[in-house]
Amino acid sequence: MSRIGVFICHCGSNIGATVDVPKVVEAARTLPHVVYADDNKYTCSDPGQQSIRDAIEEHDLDRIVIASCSPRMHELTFRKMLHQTRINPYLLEIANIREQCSWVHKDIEAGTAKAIDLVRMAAAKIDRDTPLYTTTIPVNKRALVIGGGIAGMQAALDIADAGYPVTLVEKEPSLGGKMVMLDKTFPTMDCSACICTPKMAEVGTHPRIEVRTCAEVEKVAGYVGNFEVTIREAPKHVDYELCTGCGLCESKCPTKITSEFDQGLGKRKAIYKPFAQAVPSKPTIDAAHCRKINEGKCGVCEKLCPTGAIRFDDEEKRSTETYGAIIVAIGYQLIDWADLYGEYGGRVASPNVITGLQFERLVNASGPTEGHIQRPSDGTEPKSVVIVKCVGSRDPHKGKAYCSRACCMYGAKHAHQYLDKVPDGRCYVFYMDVRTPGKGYDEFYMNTQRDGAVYLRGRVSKIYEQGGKLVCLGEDTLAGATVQVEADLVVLETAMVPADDADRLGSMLGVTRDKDLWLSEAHPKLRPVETNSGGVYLAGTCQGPKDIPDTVAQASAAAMKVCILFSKDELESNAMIAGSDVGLCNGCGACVAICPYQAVTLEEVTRRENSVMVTRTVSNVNPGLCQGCGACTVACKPGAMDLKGFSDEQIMREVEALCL
Amino acid sequence: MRYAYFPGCSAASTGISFTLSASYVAKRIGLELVEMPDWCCCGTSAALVTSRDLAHALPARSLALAEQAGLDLDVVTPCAGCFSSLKRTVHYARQSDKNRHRLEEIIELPYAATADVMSLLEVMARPEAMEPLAAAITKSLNGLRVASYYGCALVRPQEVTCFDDPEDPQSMDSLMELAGAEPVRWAFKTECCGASHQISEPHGARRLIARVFENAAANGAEAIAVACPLCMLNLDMREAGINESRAVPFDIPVFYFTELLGLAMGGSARRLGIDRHFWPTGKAVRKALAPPPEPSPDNHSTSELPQEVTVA
Amino acid sequence: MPVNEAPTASAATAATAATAATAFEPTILAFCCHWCTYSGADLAGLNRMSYPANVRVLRVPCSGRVNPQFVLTALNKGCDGVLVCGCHPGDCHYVSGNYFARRRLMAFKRLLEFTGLEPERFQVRWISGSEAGKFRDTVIEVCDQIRALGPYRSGVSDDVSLNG
Amino acid sequence: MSFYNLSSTSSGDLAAIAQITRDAGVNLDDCYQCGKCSAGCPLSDEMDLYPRKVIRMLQLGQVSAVLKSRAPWVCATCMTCTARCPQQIDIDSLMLSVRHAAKRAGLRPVREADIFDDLFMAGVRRYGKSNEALLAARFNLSSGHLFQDVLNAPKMAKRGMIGPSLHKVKDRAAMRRLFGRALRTTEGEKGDGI
Repeated sequence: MSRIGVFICHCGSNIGATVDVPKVVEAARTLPHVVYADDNKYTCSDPGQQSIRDAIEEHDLDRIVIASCSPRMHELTFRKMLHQTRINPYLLEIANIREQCSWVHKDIEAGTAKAIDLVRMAAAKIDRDTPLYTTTIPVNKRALVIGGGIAGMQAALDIADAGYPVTLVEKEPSLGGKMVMLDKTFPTMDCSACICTPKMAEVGTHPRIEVRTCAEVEKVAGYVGNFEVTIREAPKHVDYELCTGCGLCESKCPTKITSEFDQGLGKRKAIYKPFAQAVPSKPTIDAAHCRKINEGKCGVCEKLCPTGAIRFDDEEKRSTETYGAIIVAIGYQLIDWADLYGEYGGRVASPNVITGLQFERLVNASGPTEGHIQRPSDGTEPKSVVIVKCVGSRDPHKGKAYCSRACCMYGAKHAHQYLDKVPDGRCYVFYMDVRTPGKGYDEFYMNTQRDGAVYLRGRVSKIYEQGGKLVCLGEDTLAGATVQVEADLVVLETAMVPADDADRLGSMLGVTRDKDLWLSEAHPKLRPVETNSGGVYLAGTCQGPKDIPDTVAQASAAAMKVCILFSKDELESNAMIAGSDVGLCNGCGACVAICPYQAVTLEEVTRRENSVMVTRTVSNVNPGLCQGCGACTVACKPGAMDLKGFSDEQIMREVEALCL
Repeated sequence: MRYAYFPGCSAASTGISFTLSASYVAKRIGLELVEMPDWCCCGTSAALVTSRDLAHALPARSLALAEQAGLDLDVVTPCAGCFSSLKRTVHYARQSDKNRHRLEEIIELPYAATADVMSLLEVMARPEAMEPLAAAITKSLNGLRVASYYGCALVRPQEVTCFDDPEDPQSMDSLMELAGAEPVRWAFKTECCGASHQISEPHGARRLIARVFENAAANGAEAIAVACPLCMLNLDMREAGINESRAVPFDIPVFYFTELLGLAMGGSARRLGIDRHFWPTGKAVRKALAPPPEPSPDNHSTSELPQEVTVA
Repeated sequence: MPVNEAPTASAATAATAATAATAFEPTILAFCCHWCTYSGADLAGLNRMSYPANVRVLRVPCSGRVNPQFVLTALNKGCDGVLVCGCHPGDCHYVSGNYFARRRLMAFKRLLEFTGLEPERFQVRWISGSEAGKFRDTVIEVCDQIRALGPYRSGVSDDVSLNG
Repeated sequence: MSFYNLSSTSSGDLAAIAQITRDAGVNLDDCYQCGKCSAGCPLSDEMDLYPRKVIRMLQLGQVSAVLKSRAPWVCATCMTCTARCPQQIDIDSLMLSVRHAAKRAGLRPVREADIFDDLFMAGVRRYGKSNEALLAARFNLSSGHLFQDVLNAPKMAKRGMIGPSLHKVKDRAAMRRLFGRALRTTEGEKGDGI
């Protein structure tokens, strides 16, 4: 027999004005198992709480109902109060008679009747409440950062500097990501390599950061504090223990391949570092193009290597390790414009139609043209350049509906750089809107106009080659005239889209993706770096298009969240979670399929049933992963699965209490 | 290969060469075309600007009569304009029963919209036609540089036409390649020829023709191939007029793609209707039919960034 | 209708029914998910919006927690209408709970309607934590609908169970 | 230059615009005025209002200026605008609906286009098929461009492209009935889609 105490709050006049509180108290006293009921001016105040504690002692209560404001307001307050008593904090129900009763109903009679109903429902429910306990989960204080661009590097450095070990996984042979491909960064025009490569070196030499290049996350199991992560490393065919990075192999390799780093505008070798300042500063062999590996001939690198570091028979490696937290920083890629925009030439476009990232390589002093802006087709200096913004962005028909955020500044920077290097050149920028919120951004854009860039408001409709020129047809909607520009070079500022890996990684980590496959944060305003998966955080453009300052800020924020997690030795799990009754479970696995957190697994148990030992497959809930949504309870046909704190019986009792 | 055939109003008049060459090629590759009973004009854009109902009803009448006659075949039409009207009607009728009933009420005939509509180009570019085409082609066109001109109606709107890329279609190019011609990569494949505006709005519309010739010439085309009698008339008949105001005249003959296929099969210019063109075709035909071999220098390499292998 | 004609039997019944309907105040149970609709309902209170007192909110963690059995019980034991409210599809706090709810409850709703239940008596709505106005409007609308239908005389058999 | 008093837009103007957009199946609010339609339009040089501006004026409620515009009559329905519109607005269809609305209002800003299309349809109504030579001759007479293309006529005759006989459908009465019924209904009650 439970002994229920009911406490009705006046909340000053907030409740008392439209609900007849004494009448509710009277009604409460008649409810089954209610041994005590009283009212209070302000239940949440210290004296209010004290009177509840006194009543518990005096009347030997073993559970309480508080009729007051919303549980979203004070449920935690009252649970904390119960901590100081002998009652389990979960033996508490709140009847919301303020937000959902007194504040919305003007009629005292109807409001009072409803308040009585709500109290009756709460009392019926609490009669079936059981004490609940949180468990603790150990925290493994090692972080995994996926992606070695500026976001991943910043996050790894921050966590490592705070004293925790970090593994940084990068799928390319070098750290640096997209930022290290850039020439200069807006609006300050500091050289990207000059600020990015020191970070790369710092990461590479940090005693608490382990860098794994040519590596990908293959599998993730476990939960916050205890992720089991399998990392696959592609063969590098070079023994990094022996290699000194002297570069002799690369200089003598006879095979030339289009350079990915130079965005197809330059060449690299089959054994290569993507770029001079690569970290690690050691080469890898591109097995797809190596003659020795494919044809058995050549082997020049092996013959020349002074330390004997070449390993043609190198194989991929897999390792599984435990991490407490994961930061996803896999960045973005550029939309494949050629597939979408036949009107700009599509797959058969002139080589002189390039992307902004290709322009970065063209204008970069260590790029394929040593920083001389040249037409890819013939190496001449373009005297007229057209920059087209919003290619693939703000285009729900052919590309993406969203704005890619960085391109307005990126385009302005390209115009500025071109006019800087080719002072007698002409530069036209086709734009739809100029969006430059940011410190010093609009000033930069205005200066680009002063540099001589002609801004034309309109989308380009067609780009075609005629007489060695690229004819661009557009409208300047400000002049209200269609315009034609005959350009030597066209730069398309293409949309940012999620990295190829985003979807796979998202589903592996239980991170939702939005309709464009960007990884979703837990809350767009208040939890911008957390995800719906505990212990998994987002940094940089994998969450959505952004520029470098925002990326770095978000990376440090994500690192901070990891450090907060690591500041505790143990985590307290949610007490209101699902649990399965082994006796009823038939092992059908419906709960496993419906669980969005992979918290339910099937396992074999051997137990005595009717005095025989039986081995059966039953479901098991991992308390670290279960978030308490209750989807499994409805999916469970034999009725074995139930949710603590919102059990089938409790809800049924509430329903019945209402219908009395 | 058996289709119901919608010749279109120009088949026996301005499009006579198309009719001659198409029937020649069709016969050679076993493509049987059964003319639809008592078909009427598709209405083309003139009906559309008059009334949407009329624009759907005219093709619906011809299609419904074919159904009534038990002609259970998909429909093929050589004219791009007719294709566009017929295809749009089928699309409209299939969108809802309400639409279909509306048409039935106007044309006083039951119309089930079962038959699909295709252009002659689409039919010939299908694998089952490409095979006999390849077998029937006995002569190579000697690498004649042909710019394939598709115009608007075959490719737009893509949701309705369901045919080839609206900016850079390839089907005619691949037929030209099959005939031994060299497809020209150019940018005006699907730009408008001006259609009937060449009569009603000649001043502005002439420029459209000039743009097409200009880009074809700039990309080294020796001939233009078309798949529409109106495109043909606008380009071929008006090339001389365009040249009057030009210092350097164009000299690009225009052919129906079926004429070029016919030439490659050994058909005579007369039989194919090539002798009825306005702009002289002799030079191009002579080049196309010159006795091989005469390997043309390959100055037309693709600019795709090559993964080249150079030996040090 | 000619003025001198005596009221027909059906008109008299309709008149009685109308009187009964105005006097009748339905009991409506609303299952609201904690993260969206329940906070939307709180916000309606915070904004001192006003809606009929007929609705009783039962808080669940997620609309996916709502077992059709709960709905059956409510209707059987005397509720005149049941409302299930959750986050908008795609916004579920628990990733996909409301998708499960939508699929399951829509099938269930069709079944109920097949057995003769008026569609208005069991409704599923998506109301976010910021949509206080929508919560109020929904309550008013559903209340009006059910008031017009009159009291519910349980037509759903106790034997109908989807859970076993 | 133009001055629009936007406050003087009448409810009749808004209703007319609503009917045009409903007929066309477009939503004017989708347009963000990028001008890609105008830039790609092969006949924009001949237009007093670019396609983009037609939409803009309708957005601003200036329907009478749009109805007087040459643009929808100059449009060759090549559909380049629609194919390239980033917002998937069926501009081609909008131009048609504006032209229909203008015609209903008794306006024909481009006389030649109207004459040509009317003559074309009159021919089809009468014979069921179009006879190009007859059409061209009648157009020259009606439009006053008496000598347009006359030099081409003998050349066409020589090539067998035009002849003395007219081709026609068998059931000419059915054609007249079809036209009667198709033109009887107004655009407002058309079916689904376009």
